[in-house]
Amino acid sequence: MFLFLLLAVVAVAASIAMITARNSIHSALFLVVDFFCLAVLYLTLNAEFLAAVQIVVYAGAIMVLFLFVITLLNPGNEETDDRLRGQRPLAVALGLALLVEVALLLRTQAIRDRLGDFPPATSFFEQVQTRINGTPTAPIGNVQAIGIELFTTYVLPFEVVSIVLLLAVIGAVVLAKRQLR
Amino acid sequence: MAPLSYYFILSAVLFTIGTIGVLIRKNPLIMFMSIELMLNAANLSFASFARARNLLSGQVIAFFVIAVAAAEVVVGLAIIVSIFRSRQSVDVDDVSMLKG
Amino acid sequence: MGLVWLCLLFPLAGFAINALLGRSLPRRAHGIIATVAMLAAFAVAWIVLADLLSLPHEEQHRNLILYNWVPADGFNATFGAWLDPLSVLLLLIVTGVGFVIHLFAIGYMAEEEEGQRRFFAYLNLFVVAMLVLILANNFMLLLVGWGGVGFASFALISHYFFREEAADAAVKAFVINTLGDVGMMLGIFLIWVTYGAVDYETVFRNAGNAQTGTITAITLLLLVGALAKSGQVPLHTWLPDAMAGPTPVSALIHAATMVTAGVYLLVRAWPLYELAPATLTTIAWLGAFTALFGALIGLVQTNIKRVLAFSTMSQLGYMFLAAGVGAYSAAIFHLLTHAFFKALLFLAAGVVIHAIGGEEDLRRMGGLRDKVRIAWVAYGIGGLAIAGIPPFSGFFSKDEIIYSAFTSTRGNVVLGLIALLTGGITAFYVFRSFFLTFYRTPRYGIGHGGTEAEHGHGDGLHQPGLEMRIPLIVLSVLAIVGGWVLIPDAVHLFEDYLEPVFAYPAAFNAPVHAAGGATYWMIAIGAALLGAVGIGAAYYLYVLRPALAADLAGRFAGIHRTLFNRFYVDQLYDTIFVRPTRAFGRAFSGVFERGLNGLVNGAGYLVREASVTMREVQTGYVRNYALLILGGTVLLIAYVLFTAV
Amino acid sequence: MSGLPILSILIFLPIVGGIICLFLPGRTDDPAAARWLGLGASLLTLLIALLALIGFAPGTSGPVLEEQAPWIPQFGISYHLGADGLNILLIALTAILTPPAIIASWTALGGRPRLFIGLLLLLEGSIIGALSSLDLILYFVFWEAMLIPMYLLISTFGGARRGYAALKFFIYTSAGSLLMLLAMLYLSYAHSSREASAAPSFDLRDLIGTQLSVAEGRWLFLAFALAFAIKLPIFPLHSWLPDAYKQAPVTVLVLATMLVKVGAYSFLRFAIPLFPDAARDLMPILAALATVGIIYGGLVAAAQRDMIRLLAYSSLAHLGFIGLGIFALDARGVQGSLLQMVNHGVSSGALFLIAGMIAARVGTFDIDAHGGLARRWPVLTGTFVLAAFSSLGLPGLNGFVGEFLILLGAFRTQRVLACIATFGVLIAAIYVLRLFRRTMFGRERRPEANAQLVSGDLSGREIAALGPLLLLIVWIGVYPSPFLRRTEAAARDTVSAVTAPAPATTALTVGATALTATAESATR
Repeated sequence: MFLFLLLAVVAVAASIAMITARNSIHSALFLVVDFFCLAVLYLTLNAEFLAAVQIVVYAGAIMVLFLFVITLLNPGNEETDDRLRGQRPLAVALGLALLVEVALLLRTQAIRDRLGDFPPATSFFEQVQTRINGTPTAPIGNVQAIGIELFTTYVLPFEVVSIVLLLAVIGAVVLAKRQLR
Repeated sequence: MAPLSYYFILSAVLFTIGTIGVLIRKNPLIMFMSIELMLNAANLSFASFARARNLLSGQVIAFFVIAVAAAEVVVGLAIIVSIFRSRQSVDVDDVSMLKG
Repeated sequence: MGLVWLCLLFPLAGFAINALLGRSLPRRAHGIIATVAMLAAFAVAWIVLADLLSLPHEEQHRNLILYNWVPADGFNATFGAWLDPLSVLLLLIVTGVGFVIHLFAIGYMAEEEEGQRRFFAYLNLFVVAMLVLILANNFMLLLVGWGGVGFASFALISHYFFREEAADAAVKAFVINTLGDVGMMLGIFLIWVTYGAVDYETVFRNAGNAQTGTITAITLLLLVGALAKSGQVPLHTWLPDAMAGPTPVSALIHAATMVTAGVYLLVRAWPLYELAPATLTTIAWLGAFTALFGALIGLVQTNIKRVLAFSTMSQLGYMFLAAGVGAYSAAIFHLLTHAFFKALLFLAAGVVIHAIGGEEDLRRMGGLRDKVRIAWVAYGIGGLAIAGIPPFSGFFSKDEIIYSAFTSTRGNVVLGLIALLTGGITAFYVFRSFFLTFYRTPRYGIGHGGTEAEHGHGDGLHQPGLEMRIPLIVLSVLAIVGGWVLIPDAVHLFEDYLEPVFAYPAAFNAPVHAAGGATYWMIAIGAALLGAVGIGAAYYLYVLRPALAADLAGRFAGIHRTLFNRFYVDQLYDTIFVRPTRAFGRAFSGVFERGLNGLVNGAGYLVREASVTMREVQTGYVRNYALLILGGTVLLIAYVLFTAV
Repeated sequence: MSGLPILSILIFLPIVGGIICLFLPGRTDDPAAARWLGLGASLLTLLIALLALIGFAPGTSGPVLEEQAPWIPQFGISYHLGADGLNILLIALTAILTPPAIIASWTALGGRPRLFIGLLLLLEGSIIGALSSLDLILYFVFWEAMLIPMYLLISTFGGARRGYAALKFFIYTSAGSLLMLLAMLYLSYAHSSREASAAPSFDLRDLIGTQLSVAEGRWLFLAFALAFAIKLPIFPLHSWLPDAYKQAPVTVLVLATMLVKVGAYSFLRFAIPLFPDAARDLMPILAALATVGIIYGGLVAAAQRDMIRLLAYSSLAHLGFIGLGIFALDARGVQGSLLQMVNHGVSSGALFLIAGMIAARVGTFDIDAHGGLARRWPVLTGTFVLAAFSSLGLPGLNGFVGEFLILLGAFRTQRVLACIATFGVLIAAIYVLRLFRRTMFGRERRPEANAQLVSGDLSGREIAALGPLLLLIVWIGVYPSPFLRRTEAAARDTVSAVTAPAPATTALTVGATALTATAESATR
């Protein structure tokens, strides 16, 4: 519980800092903090593989890419006043309204009944193992379980994702290359 | 362990912050980062559900989200780079060719 | 009997040869082809007559069907011929007089540089249409002939289409005839609705099976067509204008074909008219009025062909009067004699016009008696015939009508007196034109075309060739003897011949008016005397004391002008029909069309304006769109929050 | 022959030909290949269409040459074609009119021959498709497909205001179709939800007889009628027509006359059989509007100075006649309308071509700009005479038979309207003769010599384009029974499905029938 609250406070603070920072390098670094917090939270949710991927892909690959682009473009500080009148207060107001609404939704009886709470960690493992191995006893790791799931139930989306990535690579190359004259 | 609704609240807060970030910033890079934050918030919900329902599907979806986010960032950044090349600016408000 | 189709086929072939192949033929050939076709048709017509007469009286009505023409669900019109003494008589007149006129036209048109092929092709077509009209065995086919005649007259009147007045006259003739067609069509629709058929056989046999009101409506509607075609008041205005065509065309229109169609229709549909006394009365009065009206206008016209045109109108008025008082055979008898003497008058006038180079104005003629002697003789014979001087043909036929107008159960003294009086006026104005043309000093200018050497007379006049003389001689003879087929108390050839027409359908008792007796001869002699007085007056005014004529015209200038302008009927129609129609067309096409267009375009304009306003929403700023998305999400969740849960 | 999918061939032969024509190799401005391909395809289509017409036995009532294949079976949409007395003449006529259109545009291809001829062929194919569809959705697809080539033809090859006219034409006519599509969907839904054990279907045959309340029937009928009435067009909805006709290339108008007739035909095929009660109740209103159109179109035509506008408004009047014949709900009237559709295609088609030929010689469509042309070009004048008098309904030519039957039918059921409409014949005489007299008659005014203009009388090619039309004008006038016999059964069935069994007109009908029988035996 303490761990969760700590991580939550850090994550929220970091994200607020990220969207308010003048300097984009700072923003990026605050986002990295966020990613780490979330990775730890994944661990508390027994999602070890996800946590690892979060660190490797997000904090590692994506953020590095961001930093590259930031340094490449060196945009400097953006002007503080907004051309679009009313954009900021409206955005904040609507965002808060969204938050309140979600909170209210969570408070409604129907959703609370449906939601329940976390089962004990052991039952999670047992369930997962039963689904995959047919027996609750044989021990199995999270990574192994996800691997089996990915290549059986989700094999088609998995392959599609690989194509998406390929296309992204091609797209990035096409977009970023200098126009040949 | 914190109750499930705490995770959701945290997810909602992060998502809201991300949303506000997209809306108030003009720097496309920071907007992008805010979008990444929103995706992460969603992922947190997925992972929570996976844990709560004793299913791996939530984690798998989160994995897919990460993969797609990576693709999106790659393309998005490429677009930003090429826009910057042609306009020498990274202010999104300078790009308004969709105006009716 | 089946040979009758050849009568149609020959002129049709003539038309087709001239129209389609004529370009490669020499100029003279066109007229010869057309004339030969007419001669062949005329010859066949005699065979048909012989066939018909070989049948017993009660069987002298044949319905020959060639093919099913318009078969529709519950409606059928065949292409067939209705042969009885009436149609065969008309067949003979049309082909016979038509042939003579064709022959005359060869000479008349010989010097025309262009348009000969067209002229003779249409001349043949005219005859074809008229024959279809005459021979039709049902009302719908009758309408084909009816319209075809209208078309051919349009084409012929506009022969000199480069003259504005000829073009206008042709259009006018066709439009007024189409107005008649409209009436005919409505009448035929009513016939079909009433009798369930449009063929003569069914309709006439069942004529009595309808209410009098319906029959009156039918007959009045058919009458509209007859009035238009025969140039009767109030649809007469096209007739004088139609003189813009070449003279043989005028002869053909006025003598043998077109205008007689109306009379033919009335007599053909006599079983219907017999059942509609109100219509008959209308016809009688219209006819009498037209007779007088045309004669009065004819008094002052200065164009020789126009004088003859108004005399045609007037003579057809007689025929209508006859039909109106139930003397159908008298109407047909006058139609026959009129065909002879009117054709003769027109052709004689044609010779004169031809001779002096196309001049038609009486004021610019004169003294031609010795120059074109044959025309003088022919015109004189025709004039005597139309004036009703015995023993010329007009005497018998006209007096038959006057007698019927006085004595028939449907006639009365007023009608009779009008007819009698008109006879006198007729004699006067016809001989007025005769004297103005042939007597006193020449007033024409010589030298309008034509070389002297060509004709060898040295006076610059075109002398008619043989092909023009023969028709004049033939018609002169016929104009004299043509009336002898029916001499009251002596010869009944004509009545006997036509008797089967009025004996069918048998349900009726044919209205036979056996003219004769003292009353008849008294009226006849009176009419003849009146005619003689007319001629004498004309001689006095135009030969002996020409100054007096001008003096009279000056003294009664108002009347003269009214007559000369044909009672201003044209102007009246122009004011009350033509101008408003044109104004409506303009108003519609200007105001209305623009208004409708404005409504349509206005709808488009509204949409565009709305979209111009709406597109302000599309700022082009990504963040604006994103904000809107967020707003939408908030609203959506709010909706879920407040309703669904 | 019976085994072949004749109708599909008729539809797709020109469409495929058109597509090939659009993508021919070689220089784009080289007309030879496109011309000959277009002519060949259209002549082949014509041949097949004529065989189909001849093979269609007179008196046949049901559809023949039927083809049915599932298309989107989930929604009951099928590829269902069929020919019967209602459409066989029109299909044949479409095929007949296309070769003259192509021949007449031989040298006037706007510099883009492939596009022009390709679009013409596509137009032909889609018109035949719309005419032969028996499935509502299939019909709708062809119905909308007709607009595309027409729009492109106007907007690419049209006159000065082509963009405006094309857009107006397109938006106006497709605005009506949208409601029709909605009505189709509603109808199909009503059919499948109300009839016990009914599968979803858009097949016309299934949908006929769907249970509808009075109000539903009326609204659906009006939705269909609006689309058809705009296309036809019926009086207040006609304002697209003069603009579109004026701006379109003249030779295209030959086929455009078919386009509008699909609207008239569709009343008979769809609106009336699908909603018989509503049709019976609302027809008098439509008949009145058609009558107004006859008189109004005629009067406006009489006030025009431009040949094409004059002819466009005369089309409005003619189409008013066609509409009146249909809306009178009388078998004679319907037969007359079907024949008049053919007549209008032939006569107005010929007149449009002739107007184009005159304009090619004098350089303008203004009827007051020239006169006395008859003297210079006798052959042109002769063809003009024939076409003009056919158009004004001269007895003995084709227009008369159609108009007579229409008015005859209308006289039985809508007497007052028929009487008014008959005067349309008179007005037709006025405006047609005005056109003819102003251009052909009168003092000759020579236009200035211009190398752009055609000189001389009609060429062999122009005669070849007009010849078939003129032949039909005479043929239908003199011997229309081959045409009438083929429409008789269909017209009777269509009308009797709407009206209660008609009482015998009078006792005389018996006699008339007997006479007809005699007449027939005599013919044999």
